[in-house]
Amino acid sequence: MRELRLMKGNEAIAEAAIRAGADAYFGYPITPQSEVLEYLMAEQPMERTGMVVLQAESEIAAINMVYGAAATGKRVLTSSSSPGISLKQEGISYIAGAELPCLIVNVVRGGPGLGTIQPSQADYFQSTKGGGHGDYRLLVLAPASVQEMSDFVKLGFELAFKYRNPVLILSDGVIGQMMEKVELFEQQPRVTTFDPAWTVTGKPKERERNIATSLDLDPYRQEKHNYKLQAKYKAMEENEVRFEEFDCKDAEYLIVAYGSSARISQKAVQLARAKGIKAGLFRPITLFPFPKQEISALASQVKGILSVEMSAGQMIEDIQLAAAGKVNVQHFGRYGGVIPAPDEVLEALELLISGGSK
Amino acid sequence: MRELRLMKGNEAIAEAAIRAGADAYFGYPITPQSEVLEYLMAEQPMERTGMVVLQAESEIAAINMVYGAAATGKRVLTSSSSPGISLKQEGISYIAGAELPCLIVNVVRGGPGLGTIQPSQADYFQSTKGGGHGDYRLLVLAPASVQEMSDFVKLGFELAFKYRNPVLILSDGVIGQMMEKVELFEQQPRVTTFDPAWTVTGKPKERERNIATSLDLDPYRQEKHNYKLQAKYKAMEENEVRFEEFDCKDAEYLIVAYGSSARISQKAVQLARAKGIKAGLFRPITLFPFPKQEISALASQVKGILSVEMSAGQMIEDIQLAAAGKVNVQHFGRYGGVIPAPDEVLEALELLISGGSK
Amino acid sequence: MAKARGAIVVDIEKCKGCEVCVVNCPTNVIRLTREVNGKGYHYAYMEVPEACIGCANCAVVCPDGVITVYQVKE
Amino acid sequence: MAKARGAIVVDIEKCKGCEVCVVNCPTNVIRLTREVNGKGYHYAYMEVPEACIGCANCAVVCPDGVITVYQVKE
Amino acid sequence: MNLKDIIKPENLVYSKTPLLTDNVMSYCPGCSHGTAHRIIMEVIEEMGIQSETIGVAPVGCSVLAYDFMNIDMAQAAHGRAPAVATGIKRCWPEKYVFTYQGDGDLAAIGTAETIHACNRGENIMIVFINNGIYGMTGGQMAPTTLPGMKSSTSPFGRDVATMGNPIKMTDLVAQLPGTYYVTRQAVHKPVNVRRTKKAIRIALENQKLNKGLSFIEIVSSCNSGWKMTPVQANIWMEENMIPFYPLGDLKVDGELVKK
Amino acid sequence: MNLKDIIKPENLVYSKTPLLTDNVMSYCPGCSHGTAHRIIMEVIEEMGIQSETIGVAPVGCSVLAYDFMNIDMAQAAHGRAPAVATGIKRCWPEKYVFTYQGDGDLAAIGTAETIHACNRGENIMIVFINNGIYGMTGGQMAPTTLPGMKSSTSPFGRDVATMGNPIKMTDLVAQLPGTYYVTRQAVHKPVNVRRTKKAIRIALENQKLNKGLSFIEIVSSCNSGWKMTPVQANIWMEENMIPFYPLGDLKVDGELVKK
Amino acid sequence: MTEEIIIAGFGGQGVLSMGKILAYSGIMQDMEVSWMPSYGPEMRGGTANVTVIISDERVSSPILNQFDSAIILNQQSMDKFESKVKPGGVLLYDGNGITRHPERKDIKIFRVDAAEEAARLSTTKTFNMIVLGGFLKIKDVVKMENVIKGIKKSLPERHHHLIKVNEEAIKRGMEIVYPVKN
Amino acid sequence: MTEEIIIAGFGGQGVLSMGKILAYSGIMQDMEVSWMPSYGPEMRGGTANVTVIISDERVSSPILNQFDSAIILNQQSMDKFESKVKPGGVLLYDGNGITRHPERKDIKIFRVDAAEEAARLSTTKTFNMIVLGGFLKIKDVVKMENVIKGIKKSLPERHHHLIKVNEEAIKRGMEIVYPVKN
Ligand SMILES: Cc1ncc(C[n+]2csc(CCOP(=O)(O)OP(=O)(O)O)c2C)c(N)n1
Ligand SMILES: Cc1ncc(C[n+]2csc(CCOP(=O)(O)OP(=O)(O)O)c2C)c(N)n1
Ligand code: SF4
Ligand code: SF4
Ligand code: SF4
Ligand code: SF4
Ligand code: SF4
Ligand code: SF4
Ligand SMILES: [Mg+2]
Ligand SMILES: [Mg+2]
Repeated sequence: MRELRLMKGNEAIAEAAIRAGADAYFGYPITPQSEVLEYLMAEQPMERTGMVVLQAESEIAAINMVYGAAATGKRVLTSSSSPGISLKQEGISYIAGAELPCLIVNVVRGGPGLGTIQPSQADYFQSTKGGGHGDYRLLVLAPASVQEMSDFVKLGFELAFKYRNPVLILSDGVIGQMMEKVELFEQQPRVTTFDPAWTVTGKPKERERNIATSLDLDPYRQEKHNYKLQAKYKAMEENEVRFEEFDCKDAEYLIVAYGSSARISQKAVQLARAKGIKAGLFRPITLFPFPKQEISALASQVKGILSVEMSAGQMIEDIQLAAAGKVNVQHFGRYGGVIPAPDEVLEALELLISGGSK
Repeated sequence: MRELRLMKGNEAIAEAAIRAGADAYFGYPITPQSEVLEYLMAEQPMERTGMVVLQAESEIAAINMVYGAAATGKRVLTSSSSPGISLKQEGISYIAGAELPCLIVNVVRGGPGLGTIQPSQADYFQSTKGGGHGDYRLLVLAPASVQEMSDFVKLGFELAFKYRNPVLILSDGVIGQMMEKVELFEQQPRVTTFDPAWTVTGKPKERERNIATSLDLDPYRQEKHNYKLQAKYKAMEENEVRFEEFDCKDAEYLIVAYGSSARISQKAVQLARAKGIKAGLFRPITLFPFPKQEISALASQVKGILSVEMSAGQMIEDIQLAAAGKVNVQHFGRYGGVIPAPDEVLEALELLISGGSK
Repeated sequence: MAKARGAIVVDIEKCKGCEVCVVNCPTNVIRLTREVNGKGYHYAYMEVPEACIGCANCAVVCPDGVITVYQVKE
Repeated sequence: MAKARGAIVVDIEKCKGCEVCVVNCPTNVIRLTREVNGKGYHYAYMEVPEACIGCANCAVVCPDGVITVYQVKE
Repeated sequence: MNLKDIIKPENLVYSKTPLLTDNVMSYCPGCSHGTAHRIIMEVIEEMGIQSETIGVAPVGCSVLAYDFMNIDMAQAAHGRAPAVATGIKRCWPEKYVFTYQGDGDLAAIGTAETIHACNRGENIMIVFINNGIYGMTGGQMAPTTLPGMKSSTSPFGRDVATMGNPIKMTDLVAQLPGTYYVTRQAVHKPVNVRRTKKAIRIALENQKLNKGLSFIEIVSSCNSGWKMTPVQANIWMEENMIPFYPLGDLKVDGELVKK
Repeated sequence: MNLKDIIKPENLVYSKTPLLTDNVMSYCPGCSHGTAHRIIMEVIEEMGIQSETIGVAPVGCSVLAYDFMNIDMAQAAHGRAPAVATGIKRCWPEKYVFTYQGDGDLAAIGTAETIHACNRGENIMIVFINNGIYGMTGGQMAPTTLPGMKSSTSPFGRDVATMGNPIKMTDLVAQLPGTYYVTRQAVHKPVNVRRTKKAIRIALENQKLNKGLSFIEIVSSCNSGWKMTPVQANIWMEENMIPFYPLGDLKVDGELVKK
Repeated sequence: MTEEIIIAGFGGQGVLSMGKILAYSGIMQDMEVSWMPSYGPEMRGGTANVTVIISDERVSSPILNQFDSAIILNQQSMDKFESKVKPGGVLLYDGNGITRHPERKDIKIFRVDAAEEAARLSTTKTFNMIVLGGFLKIKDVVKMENVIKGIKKSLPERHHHLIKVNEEAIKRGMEIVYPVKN
Repeated sequence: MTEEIIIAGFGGQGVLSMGKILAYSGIMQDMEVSWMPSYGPEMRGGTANVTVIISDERVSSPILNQFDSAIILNQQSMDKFESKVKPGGVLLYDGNGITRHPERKDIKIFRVDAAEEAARLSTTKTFNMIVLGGFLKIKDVVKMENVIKGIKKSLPERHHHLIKVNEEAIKRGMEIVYPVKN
């Protein structure tokens, strides 16, 4: 049965977490994502499914609670916004290093520092290249609708467990605060079996003790562990690239944008097409793994690429790496909390076409 | 008068801080950089120059103490190693956002997570692309010798104040723990004048109050602030690129490496030249701003580039961006705490030359 | 003890009509207006001016610091 | 009260020669050897075995848990 | 006597200190923050130390304190004001340094910084606005939210069994040797405002004499977060908050006050 | 009687619990960590709860505890063990969960996590090894380092005026309503080892009965960090550490012990 | 059909919930919708506005700076949004507190004095429903039955007794809205 | 001239400080030097080794896996480093505790029984200086006078009275070192 609701993106995350059979949520309030925790608290998930929800004393405590729960094989998530996500970087690096599955949601706001509480996409580098220390990657999903806020919670858990890796949902204030129609998926059962190969659930006689750790003081063993991680990231690059195309088939000019920028850019493409410009939109859904091959192919087809981000230009580097010099890649962004309007994007595209740049 | 000493890189940082006229150091122990704090405590800088040294309760407290001292226009530094630097990311983003000058030293160890305490260069992304949230950049200096550990403290403070921006010295366990001959610079006086335009020193009648903040809730003003930051980063790109070349003039194959990898690669170049291979080494000294133009020019000259890093391949992206598809760029790295030996680098170079890859 | 007479001046545009002064006036001098100021707030005024003793209690508790108090000892 | 006789067995290769057992033996049974084990440590042994009462104090305080204790009540 | 005769410069007995700027405070009508701001500025004015004072306000409704307090200020990251103040004070031991922190800030995320600045006895003043809620972010449960009290993250009331007990940070820091003066006050009534102001004065005088850390909790209301009118909120505070967080000095001149 | 007659299986009165692995412990000779590990494992063995117990050890010399304790364990980031344990215990309320933390870990960087886990009354056991120093990183000053005590970051002795006072975390957490059993013990002498073991047993029994948090400080020596022989270190500890950190119960069955 | 609407006024005027009801009504009519508020530090008066899009097709940008219709409830919003109505579009406003009336000639301007009416009826809480009624009279983007369904969906169960009052307010708004000649 | 040396043994044998004195001596002789220790969690026995490079030119890599000379003080280090001496290079070892003696034919092997000697002289602390003496006898990379200067520089002032003892130990080492035929 289709269950339709008008929901905020943040609420969709929360409802989807309950329905995805999450075992626990640990979080700390911060605008513009506090509705996640608020919705959960109001929904009494302990009564609904037995899910634990706890307001932690800080983001650092929250991510380490996630670490603990994840170590036991439970399905666990946290959410925050930019400054809070920065605080979680050590914990995230630990989780990645210890190969624990979990879901982290960042509803990005304008920075740097305390910045503003308005939407932004300036945490792309942090999310995709590793804001924490060491060679690790998060699998990064970038929803562009409230529907995807819901869907990616389910998908995110699946991928997190498939790869035993933290998955980041990189959203922003627009997607978190807007309401749209959502078709909710059905309640999934909570996990009841725990992989005896790694979950820290208490050592029975039959098996060796399990340990969740990212430590190995021996550099050669540590390097081996790192090779294993790299192999995993490679597998993600091979299997998990997700993207969406609009009007790319015959496009002469390409906009690449993710999340809310993609929504805005889609409108810009419509406006451009109305003006006779053969524009297309390529929307990476996974930011890591980045759809490098697809963009590389399009780079051979089009005359110019416009990267539209609510940032000073971060994803553009990945696009340029994919384009490898084949075509001019230009950046358009509003940032610090300002959201570009579709016609501004169109203008930037026209500027690119005319050979100009800002 | 030349003052020569045999010192550890970590000790050189500490001694140089005193001599550079630093007003304060705030830090927390972590291997492999605890000698910085230990050396300072043993040297009694309060007696020597009036410099404050305080062991903070955590890295987070330390970076926020730095924020406070920096807000008043004092010359202040902190040091840590990878996990501790991850914890400082929120604070670093604040300092960058509030445009405060300070020095941060990362003596990198192997990650992710607790990893190992052995040397690594896997924090390149975090350092150069911003491990914290928002669009900000650190000016990143990568010393390759104990001498530079000392010199870059002085240089770092100068640049930090020139741009009102945090400067990061990105070192690693090799440079931190090794001893070399250092020629120490002379004692500099401590600052005694404080720019009335921004330093938070107590509001006298004559001027408006000063505020250290990264907050502006108004997105348009926040965006303006961000434009100003970007302009500053651009100015750094124009004025502050630093690098070193070895045997690059006639090189057919180029190794690009920084920090301790550059030292190891230099030996590899010597070995290669001895074998008749026209190899050269390009060592970026500033990692941000990255010597993009110089590498771009060399990319037109050489037949292949080998990026040597003690990581799974991070700087290689900046090299590829600079090379823009002009030449094959390959990665060689040992990581997780393993240090490559010169002959391994040579092997990797020969593999590149023969057209193979790992 | 000399009796005192007082008066208050409210910065009307800055008053937020919170009523904290009203309940803290020992002589019930203050009320809120029916009209609103530019920000949409009903603001404080002296409904019973002659009762004011200039004790400054209202000003002391006013969160927005918008009350100025005058006093004359009679 | 029945008198007890005891004996200890030290896992020589794991003993680190810390002497904590030595000072905690109520009857001064234990000493460290002059020789060292594979790790370079002088290890504990019963210098005065007949004095051992099997109280297990030594084992209880041994940080490395390398002492096994036997006791016979006479 | 006519009003005109009274309202004359020579009869002025109370007016806003010039150390508060003319900006309209961004607080909700009736919010305790405004009163707390004002009396701090009054004491600084009275002591004539504007040019020697540096304030630190972290995130919370009072993050914009620097728009209202006419002194040099540093805005701190959430919870880190005591560390920021330490950095400042250590470099400028002769200046007056204070932090102004909310309960979410000081008693949740900033617990470690609070405890350690107090324990080190940093020679600063900490003003702690305890309104039992996260005002700025929309009324979530704070570490000091009372048992059973509703908030946006405890919509059915704080359940101590799962959410923990409200924490009495002031009692804790009073135990630490580094604190010299620890008191709990309020600003909802004139008498309380006057007492709190006196406490601030004592704290800053202590700081002048290098006595160590002074810690002033101000039990406050957040009518928006509590979903009450300002007047109701003050009454509710008196009836519920103050019995749980009783007013008075906890430590004076470095000695715990016997109860 | 001959030794051979005594050393027979039937006369065995004490041997290492199988819940300690056969790995040689990485600790320095005479380090308290080993003894503490052993008695925790003994209690778990005696209670028969190996399969229901999850340990959490953060960074510190005991970061490798999982190499020695034959139970499922999670290694935690520096200072965060109480949060990690909270995450585990909330998901597995029927399991026994404990943390094993050093003084640098628990009382410096982890202060907030410690205080809040205690305040929430998480139903776990915290074992707190207070050796007055950062052992693992090479003997730096810890929050619990005694006044005047030398360390690699207080080479002239801890100067409380600039470095702050040693903090008595155990006294602090005893004040919190969420703690049910708080005690301070040692393991340098047989009698102390036996008492500490009893405390651990009480703590785990409490946990079974859902009583809230049990907090066991073990005043310990770090002979390497203190630059003494193990035996000297234990004597120094008895003469200096224990007077400052007196042994005994601080809170039993949720009630503060009167002094 | 795509209708792009901005609703703007003071916090507390029910701007966001009016938008929500409109959006829910769209869903009831099987259309695609988006509702995007401006947001600020919560609990602080000030202005509030929300962009509501109702369309037959999947909504692309939820953020716009040109609108088919603007519903304007205070002067600040008038200053900000009058210029953002597309030529030929609709501007509906409540005259209460408006000191500078709209001046554009290329758009259709309507007025609904809902504040006054709500005060008259002593049901200040229905203010936003009166405005909504006015809007629906001009632009029947959603059918009345779906609006009622939308209200039902957006109100918590315990407030369902208010549906009737709201319905009446909407009808009243439809009656009192009028075009402004300029 | 470039001399690349590895010194390896147990923690506590004075491996690092021997390397430091060697490096300081190099500086005194106006040469370039580097001293790179292996490091682990401190305060934990185990093995210790340090790479010392002394050269006329700026030192490139402080990290090597081939050495001109290896000074080996326990079995583990023998197992690890015997193979890493360059052909024609030097291996110097203390026989104490060595169970498998070096076997390579393409390098020069020397032995200095410094532990025994130090025990005999009841000056166990000079063990590493005896070894150093042995090494300097074989390879005069630095002059004795510079070694003394180097010792002076590396010892804190309050230990300067030990210089004499150390000097004597070095001389003793020079006497007792001997080549091993194999
Ligand atoms: C790292 C981080 N986490 C969360 C936030 C969001 N935040 C801002 S203020 C605040 C709490 C405010 O509560 P309190 O300190 O009690 O101050 P009040 O607003 O009640 O005066 C929070 C959680 C933030 N800005 N930074
Ligand atoms: C974030 C972070 N900061 C610092 C460190 C380095 N570090 C590891 S253990 C430790 C302190 C150890 O002291 P303690 O907790 O007292 O344990 P002990 O070794 O004395 O048993 C420190 C500072 C780290 N691993 N992570
Ligand atoms: S207390 Fe101040 S703001 Fe509140 S109503 Fe009175 S005068 Fe107005
Ligand atoms: S000064 Fe005193 S008497 Fe006069 S209005 Fe204010 S509170 Fe009332
Ligand atoms: S206590 Fe244990 S390790 Fe120490 S000497 Fe005795 S037997 Fe050996
Ligand atoms: S068992 Fe008792 S008597 Fe025997 S050696 Fe051990 S401590 Fe001494
Ligand atoms: S939300 Fe609460 S604390 Fe914040 S300004 Fe409003 S009343 Fe004051
Ligand atoms: S350094 Fe100290 S705490 Fe660590 S193992 Fe050695 S004695 Fe124990
Ligand atoms: Mg609050
Ligand atoms: Mg310790």
